[in-house]
Amino acid sequence: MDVLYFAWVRERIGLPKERIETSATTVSDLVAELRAREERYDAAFADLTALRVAVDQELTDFDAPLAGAREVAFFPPMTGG
Amino acid sequence: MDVLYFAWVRERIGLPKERIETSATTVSDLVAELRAREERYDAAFADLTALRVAVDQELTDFDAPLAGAREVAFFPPMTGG
Amino acid sequence: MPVSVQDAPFDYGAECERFASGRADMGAVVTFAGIVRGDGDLARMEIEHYPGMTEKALGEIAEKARRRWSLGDVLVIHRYGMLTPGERIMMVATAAPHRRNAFEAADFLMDYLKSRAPFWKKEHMADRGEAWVAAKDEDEDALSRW
Amino acid sequence: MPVSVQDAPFDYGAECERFASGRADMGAVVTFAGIVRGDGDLARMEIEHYPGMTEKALGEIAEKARRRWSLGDVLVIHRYGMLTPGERIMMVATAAPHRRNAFEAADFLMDYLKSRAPFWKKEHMADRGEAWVAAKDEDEDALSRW
Repeated sequence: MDVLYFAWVRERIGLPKERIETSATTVSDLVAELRAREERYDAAFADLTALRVAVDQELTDFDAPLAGAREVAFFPPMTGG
Repeated sequence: MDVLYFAWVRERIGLPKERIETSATTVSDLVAELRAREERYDAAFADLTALRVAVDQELTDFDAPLAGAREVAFFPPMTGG
Repeated sequence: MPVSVQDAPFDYGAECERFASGRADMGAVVTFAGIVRGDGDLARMEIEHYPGMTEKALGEIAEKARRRWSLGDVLVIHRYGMLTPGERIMMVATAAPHRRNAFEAADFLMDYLKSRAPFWKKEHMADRGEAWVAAKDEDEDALSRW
Repeated sequence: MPVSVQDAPFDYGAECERFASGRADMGAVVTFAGIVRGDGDLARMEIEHYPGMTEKALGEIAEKARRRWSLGDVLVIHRYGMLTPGERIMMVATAAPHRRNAFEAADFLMDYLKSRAPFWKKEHMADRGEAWVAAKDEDEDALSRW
């Protein structure tokens, strides 16, 4: 599965995209897995209320299932316009 | 005093502007004076709810005073934009 | 000059460009263009106005908007004379630091301009019939929003 | 194509002109332009986006507007990359038979685009400091209007 990071999440984790082999069944599971990896992940995901998530390019919630997902992206609230 | 007519009021009365010597003290008095003149005036002013009036280029009411007024205009509700 | 009443066409694209240029202090520009809709067999739309009062009324409406919202600039252009379907009758533009002000002020300008500026529209049909456009209650009612 | 996400500048005046042209069936065109405001010592505004999702999200927002209002056309252009104060970040345009629809749809597009399209702004200051722009509660709250 491709995991993408944008804006300060990308900066804090230190890369825009990585390929992850995971058996996580929900976004939350994936987040827990990532936080356990390294301190920079733990820091980036410390406050989930400051983050948004998209699964296969659709905004969703942290309890969304990951079955069949090809791409998960984490980023701060959007500031377009 | 100059009296101006616009849109269908102008067409019904048959002229865009005329100079009138009057001792009318309010717009209503002036309207009564005009209606008494000729049938075309009487027809144009038959329904005052379909008319608007401006005194010296400011929208006002039919009971507005005419003291010192240089210009009175009668027209239908406006349809700009 | 924030208000222009003219019989000549105006260059809408160029006016938009000019209005939005050099505005590092304004984050939002809203424009509105009114276009002659070719409903039914409309051949031409004639616009009559009250020279003198029109400029005054539009200036007062623009001033009202400036007092009510935080605006960097306002523009109103309105044509009179004979127009054909697809031609632009008028435009307004507003510039503000933030979008809410720019949107509300443009909306307000249009509502006031519709019912408080001395313009009258007459439709000329292809069959040579003609009729003055009647004011709509909804346009008068729209003023109560402000 | 009603949606464009691009790093190149766009010609705002020309886009306005083109959007309002040949529309004898639409009486009202509303445009909004977003401009980089040179607040404080802002030197540049960097815009990051999520290629692929951005186009999809903007297309869905435009489609939502089309379903909700009677619109003849919708246009959304949004830049990404490095911009300087006074430059135009983005524009939306709506065309409708009547002005209320054109105004509301443009207002709606802006509210959704602000908080639901994957763009992020970073301010680069003249002193070389930089900071991600925080989302505003008022922008999120604005969505509840629709």
